[in-house]
Amino acid sequence: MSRTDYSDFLCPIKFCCGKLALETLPAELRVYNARKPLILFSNKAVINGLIDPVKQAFDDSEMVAGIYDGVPESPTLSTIRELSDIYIKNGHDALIAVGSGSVMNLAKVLNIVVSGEPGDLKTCQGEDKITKPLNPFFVVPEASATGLMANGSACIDNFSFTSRYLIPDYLAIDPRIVQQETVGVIIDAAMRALSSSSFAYTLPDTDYFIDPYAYLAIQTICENLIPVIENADSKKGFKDYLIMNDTEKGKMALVTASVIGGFISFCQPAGIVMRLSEALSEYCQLSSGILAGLLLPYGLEYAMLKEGYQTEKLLLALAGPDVYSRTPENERGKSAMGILRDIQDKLFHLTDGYIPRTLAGAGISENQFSEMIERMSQNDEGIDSKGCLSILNHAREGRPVSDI
Amino acid sequence: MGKGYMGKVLFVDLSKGELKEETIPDEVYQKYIGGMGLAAYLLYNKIPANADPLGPDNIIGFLPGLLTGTGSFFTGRWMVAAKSPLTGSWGDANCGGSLSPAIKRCGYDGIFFSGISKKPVYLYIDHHTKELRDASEYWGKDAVEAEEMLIAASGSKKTRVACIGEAGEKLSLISGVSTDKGRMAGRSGIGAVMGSKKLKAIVLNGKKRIQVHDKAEMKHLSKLANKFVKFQVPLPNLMPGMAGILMRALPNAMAQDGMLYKMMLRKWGTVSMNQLSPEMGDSPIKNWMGSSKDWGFSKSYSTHPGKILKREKVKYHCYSCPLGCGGICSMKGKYKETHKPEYETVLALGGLCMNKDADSIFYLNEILNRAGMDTISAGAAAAFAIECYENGILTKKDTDGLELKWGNSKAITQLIEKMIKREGIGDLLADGVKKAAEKIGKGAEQYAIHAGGQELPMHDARNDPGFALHYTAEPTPGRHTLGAGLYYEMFQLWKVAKKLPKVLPLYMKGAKYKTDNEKAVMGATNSKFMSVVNSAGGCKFGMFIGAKRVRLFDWLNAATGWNKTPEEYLAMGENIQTIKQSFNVKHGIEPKNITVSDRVLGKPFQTEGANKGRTVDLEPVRSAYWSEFGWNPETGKPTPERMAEFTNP
Amino acid sequence: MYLPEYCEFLSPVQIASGHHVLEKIPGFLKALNAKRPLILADKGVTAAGLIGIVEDAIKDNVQIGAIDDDVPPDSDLKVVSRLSDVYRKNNCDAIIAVGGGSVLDTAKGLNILVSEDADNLMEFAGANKLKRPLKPFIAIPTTAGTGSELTMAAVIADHDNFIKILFGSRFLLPDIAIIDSRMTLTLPAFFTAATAMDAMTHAVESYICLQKNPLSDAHALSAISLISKNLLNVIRKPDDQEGRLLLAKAATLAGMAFSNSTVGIVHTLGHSVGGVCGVPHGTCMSIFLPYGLEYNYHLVNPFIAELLFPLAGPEVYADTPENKRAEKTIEYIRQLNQDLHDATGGRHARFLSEILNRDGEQMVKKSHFDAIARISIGDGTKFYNPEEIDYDDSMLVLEASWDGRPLNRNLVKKNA
Amino acid sequence: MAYSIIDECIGCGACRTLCPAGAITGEKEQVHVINKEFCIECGTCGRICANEAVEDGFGILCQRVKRKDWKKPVFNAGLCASCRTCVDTCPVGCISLSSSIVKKDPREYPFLEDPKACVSCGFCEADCPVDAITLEILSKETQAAA
Repeated sequence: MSRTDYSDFLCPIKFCCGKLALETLPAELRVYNARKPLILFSNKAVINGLIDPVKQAFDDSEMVAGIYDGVPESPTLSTIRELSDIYIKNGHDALIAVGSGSVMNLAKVLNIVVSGEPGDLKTCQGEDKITKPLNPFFVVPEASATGLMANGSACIDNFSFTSRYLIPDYLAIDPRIVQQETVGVIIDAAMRALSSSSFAYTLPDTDYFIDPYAYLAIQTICENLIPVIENADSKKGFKDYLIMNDTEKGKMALVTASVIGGFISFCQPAGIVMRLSEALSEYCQLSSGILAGLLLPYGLEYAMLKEGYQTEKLLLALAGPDVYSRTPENERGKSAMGILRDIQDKLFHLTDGYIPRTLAGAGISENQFSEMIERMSQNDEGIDSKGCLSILNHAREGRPVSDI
Repeated sequence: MGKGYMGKVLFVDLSKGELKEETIPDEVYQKYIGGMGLAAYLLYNKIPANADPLGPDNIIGFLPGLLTGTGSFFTGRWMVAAKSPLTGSWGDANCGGSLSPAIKRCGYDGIFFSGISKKPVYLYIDHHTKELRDASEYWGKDAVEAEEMLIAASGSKKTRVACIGEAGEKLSLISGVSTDKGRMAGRSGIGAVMGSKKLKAIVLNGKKRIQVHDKAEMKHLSKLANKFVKFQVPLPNLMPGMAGILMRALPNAMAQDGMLYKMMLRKWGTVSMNQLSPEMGDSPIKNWMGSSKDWGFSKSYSTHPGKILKREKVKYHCYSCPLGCGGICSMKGKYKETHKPEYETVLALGGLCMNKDADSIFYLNEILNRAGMDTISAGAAAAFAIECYENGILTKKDTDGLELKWGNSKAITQLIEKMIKREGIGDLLADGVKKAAEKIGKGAEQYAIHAGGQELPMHDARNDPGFALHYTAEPTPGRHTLGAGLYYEMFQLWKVAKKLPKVLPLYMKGAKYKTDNEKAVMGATNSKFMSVVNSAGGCKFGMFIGAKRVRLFDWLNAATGWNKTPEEYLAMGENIQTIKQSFNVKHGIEPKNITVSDRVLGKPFQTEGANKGRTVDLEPVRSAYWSEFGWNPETGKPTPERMAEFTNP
Repeated sequence: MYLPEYCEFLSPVQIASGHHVLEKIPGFLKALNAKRPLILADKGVTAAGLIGIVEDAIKDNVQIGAIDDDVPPDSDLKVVSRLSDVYRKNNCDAIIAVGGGSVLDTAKGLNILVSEDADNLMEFAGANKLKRPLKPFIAIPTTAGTGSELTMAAVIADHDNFIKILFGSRFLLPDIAIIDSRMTLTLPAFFTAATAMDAMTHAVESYICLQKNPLSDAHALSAISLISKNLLNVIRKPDDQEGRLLLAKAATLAGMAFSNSTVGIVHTLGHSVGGVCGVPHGTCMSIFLPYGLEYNYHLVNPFIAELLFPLAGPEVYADTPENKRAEKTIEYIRQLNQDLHDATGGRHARFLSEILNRDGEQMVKKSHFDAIARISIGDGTKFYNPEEIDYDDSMLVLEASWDGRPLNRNLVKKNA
Repeated sequence: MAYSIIDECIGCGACRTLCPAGAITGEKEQVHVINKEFCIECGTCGRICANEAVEDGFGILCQRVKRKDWKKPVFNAGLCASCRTCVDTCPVGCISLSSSIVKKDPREYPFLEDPKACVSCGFCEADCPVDAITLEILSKETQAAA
């Protein structure tokens, strides 16, 4: 039974992006017969002015909403206890997480507790231990949200949970919340999404149901990442959210893409690039998303040679049907990799060298590579350490992988 | 996330001595709420059709309300239900005190007893154990004494007890269940059912927590209700009596706002009616044949509210009640204190028998509470005996030498003491006026004032025809707690549920006697609402404050997380009424045969007193009332399909 | 990429696709904690032996509550209430619907009755009347085209007073859609062509209509390329399992696309022709598809041009200059209809006059045009079509599609 | 969700004697066990345990609080509706009613009859329908006077 034989796919998220996305929250809650949501903000939300638009959206809907704007940077179990006490005492029946990834992560764990009982923290730990759907869980991400909120995993203190019931029911992307964000964070989120989507899109045996999501994520990132970064510092007064210029639209698109990327990273086992970049990020100050972007072309070339990943297909998503049709069939793979490296170059110039062109710029020595790969293979035997080493070396020299 | 209810009931088989828990699915609560509704649903299915009320097949249940212990006010009532030995129909009795939360803290929404125990037992439940224990040393003790001994034996002053006295043990059909040293669940003769099962008491001391859906909302609603309860204006002691005279004199009537009655309850309790009711014609006098003329201001003066208040040592609040209409009064003689007698007791032992002696009323109130006998039925039986004696049907020989004359308080006291001990004439009267009249014969039936066997309470239908409707059309006949014209005015349900008829602020008294369909709609709404109130553990006096001020439906939604509208709750009330009537049909009761004597309906009308010239045309309103529930207007029976809905698979 | 000011996308149905997926149903039922499913189908499905396959696949580790295949071609209120008694008598706790649009719509209506414990379906007519998830419901489509296993709507007819009642709610969606190639393996060539073109229309129209959104577009492009690559081979080699599976997946992708971005004039006219003359839905779709593109040409031709790539592939796309691509797309679709016409021995009609019923009579006559045009004005899909449609517009398109000549585009009133 | 005792327990038995629900069992110097079914989550064991060997329902270690710092109920008679909810909900029964709290008012109001027995669980404060009760560290004399 080959891979194409059986595939199982579910995307429970309802996407809603655009102007007045916040105003749809009350109506969407009513679909779930929820009448009293608890809205969580990070403790920095007040400064970023995230609270007023949300409050205003609920005031017009005569639906009572509880607001909690004190989620600390790295929440602990006692935050969960305090919040579950508020949730239960006030009879809340839905959770809305607004803003950064840490708020989303906390909300997921809180939802396990309030939909069941505190004891579930112990029994639902680990892989797919949650048996029934939880209370409604909505997310309103800001640009810095790494898209991981769309995957079905969460962790707090030393508890970690993975289940499809943790995936949010509703995703509202509203320009008033996406707003401004530092360039580094946007790139990190975009490149992480680009690598998870690229690997999913070029699978040796196509998963036709993930394809559209991956295609859209790759296409969005390629079209919007560079333009958004180019005029990211045009701090246009973000008062009038009804008339969105291209940058704001671009930012919204990027956030959508990063969420889709996060969701895809949940459906597909993490590709070799993702695992390498996670490990690498401990050795240098670059974030794992940026490192993933760096390694992506080399990882794909290696995967194409080793497992027959369809890299030529990637050109369609990266450059669109025109370029794809005009490029001869046998060069499509190479030119796709060229585009990826070209993006890396542009980022190098735009961030004045903060993002290096190649892995050499990340300042990691060679023996650190082997030590890292050694450590990785301990806790995960499936690692093809020879392949990893070759990818890292090629990435360091900026030389395309041509043989294994 | 809590739901307000515990989700479990306990079944005790007294023949086998086995205890078995049964979980109740959420759908049942969403249909029958709890308390009376849950009892009706379970007992309709579990008591076989021809069960002897005093036999092993009858099942008696003790149930808290759904809202008990959830942080709502006025919801501390508990319900005892069974097939009634007195009326042979659905029987239930309602009481306050602090037993209701105790049942819930044992983890149950109801404790049910079937079978018959060989020797006297009582059920003991605490946080760790639940078992039947030998009660032979308590059998024979009066209810207050037994309660004190059982609490002492349990070793914790937090233990709550409900028990029967001598009357229940001697299977008197007008006996009830006592708690908190004298709060009585007196009607339907439920005490006799406990006595027949050799069940002396239930002794509870659980510690489980009661969880609700939205605690903040519960507190918000309770604070709102408390604001209205605390609003009080100074009231002089004779004001109620004067108001009564004025109401009798005026040709028109004012729609009552419950706040006025609330203020009277807060100051005096129900005894505030002791002069008001007789003066305006609400109280039946001299076994229903007298009038306000025979029991004037001077005769009722000895029990006017101020007099009772002077004896009151301390106010008494039932569990979760901010109003506190009860009280503990001091007394001379053998017993030093008693629960403040209620208006019903003072009139049943006073005006009904023309007995002016307040001390005898206090003394009788205490011995009846200790015996576990219903004070209303006892007073009615005494009045019945006096009238029989007056008309020569009972001679001195029959009454073991007692001079049963109107107002002879010494003879009345001794008669009631004999009833408690079932001695001589007492044994004859201890099963209620209907059974007594059947035994005596010689035309005594005309003096036995009851509905379906249940002695009528102290509210005269000739003054408020609503009472006649609810005495005869309800599945539990002869009750003043389910509805009346006055109750509809005070509930003010039209302020929360649309499409309900509104009441004019001022209307001619004659309008009360018209038999238009609106009366039936109001009556049906009262019954539906009270079915919901009795299922939620609610107290009628709290509901009188007004539906917009004491928000029972909002409390129910906040406690359970449901989102039902008032209309949906009234529909659930209709459902509960229908299952009680189905119970009656299943047990062979003919609703159309439940009537009251013509004397109560003013046929012929009285020639003097407040209700002069008043007659009540009952039939048209009653059949319209029945069709409001979709029952057959002639027979008052629900359709077989409707009844089939209640049989659980 | 086209990014509108505001857009929504939702398709929360678990898709289990492959060649041997039916065997996994017991596992899915256990996950939904259901034990006694009611299997629903129609006469055609049992005749094709599909029920037998489903039954064998699950009967040894699932207790089948009941099997009922008495579902008429278009679902009916009375049938739904009859089925609710069957469901309750056999105390089933889940529904498995095997069949096309009408079986799935019937199953959705049935699920409302049994989950809400109601007996009058009318209480739930309209949009968003349902307040909570319904009982477990697994859909097994047997036509690779209608995509109704992914729509949040169900249309149930009330034959007594000749009206169609619409039910709309996300809770009508099945929990799981099973795409098993065996279900369409034996679908005859003529039906395969018609249902595949139905799916193609869903994808194409969702790409050009008013609620166009990025995710629907991505799904539409995948669907179109899958259909155009595989349809003709499957018609020529019906037992090609891989091809059947890809066509079925394409139909599901098209369903995901159009249930979020809705369809336009092709469906407006298609529904009316189906209603008036009883022509199968797929046939109407394939005939009106080119006309729909021509009718909206002046407003959406850049999007039509983009469709050439998934339709014709990179070579044709590269050879056709940019300003000619839109025409080429329309021409390509006409050519596809022509090839299907030849491959099915003439049964696949290219234009209205060619539609024949089983015994060879013409099903659509010019005399029907007036009724068709009047009904089409009342069809809901009209509002999502880029260009407005009125009585004369419908007549214009009907006239053109009578004998297959291309629509004269400058006759189209341009007022949107 | 019930509390639980972890291995750091040295079996001193303080929690066993104080637990109002009698839910804790164990021998001297043995690790004690909380019976999930009886635990009413009053937190007493967490407050009294000297070496913090008790976890609450969330798996968070409870902090020890010296008994003299245990917060106990203070009743505001002005707000109180004398509805007896606190008397009923108190797991140790240390709240009683008295009619001599408010002068010339025959109504009974709650008071802390037995301060030493109070385990500072806060049920009275949580359950009071009109928020008339607040938990505070009682000063020496109020503790003695009650």
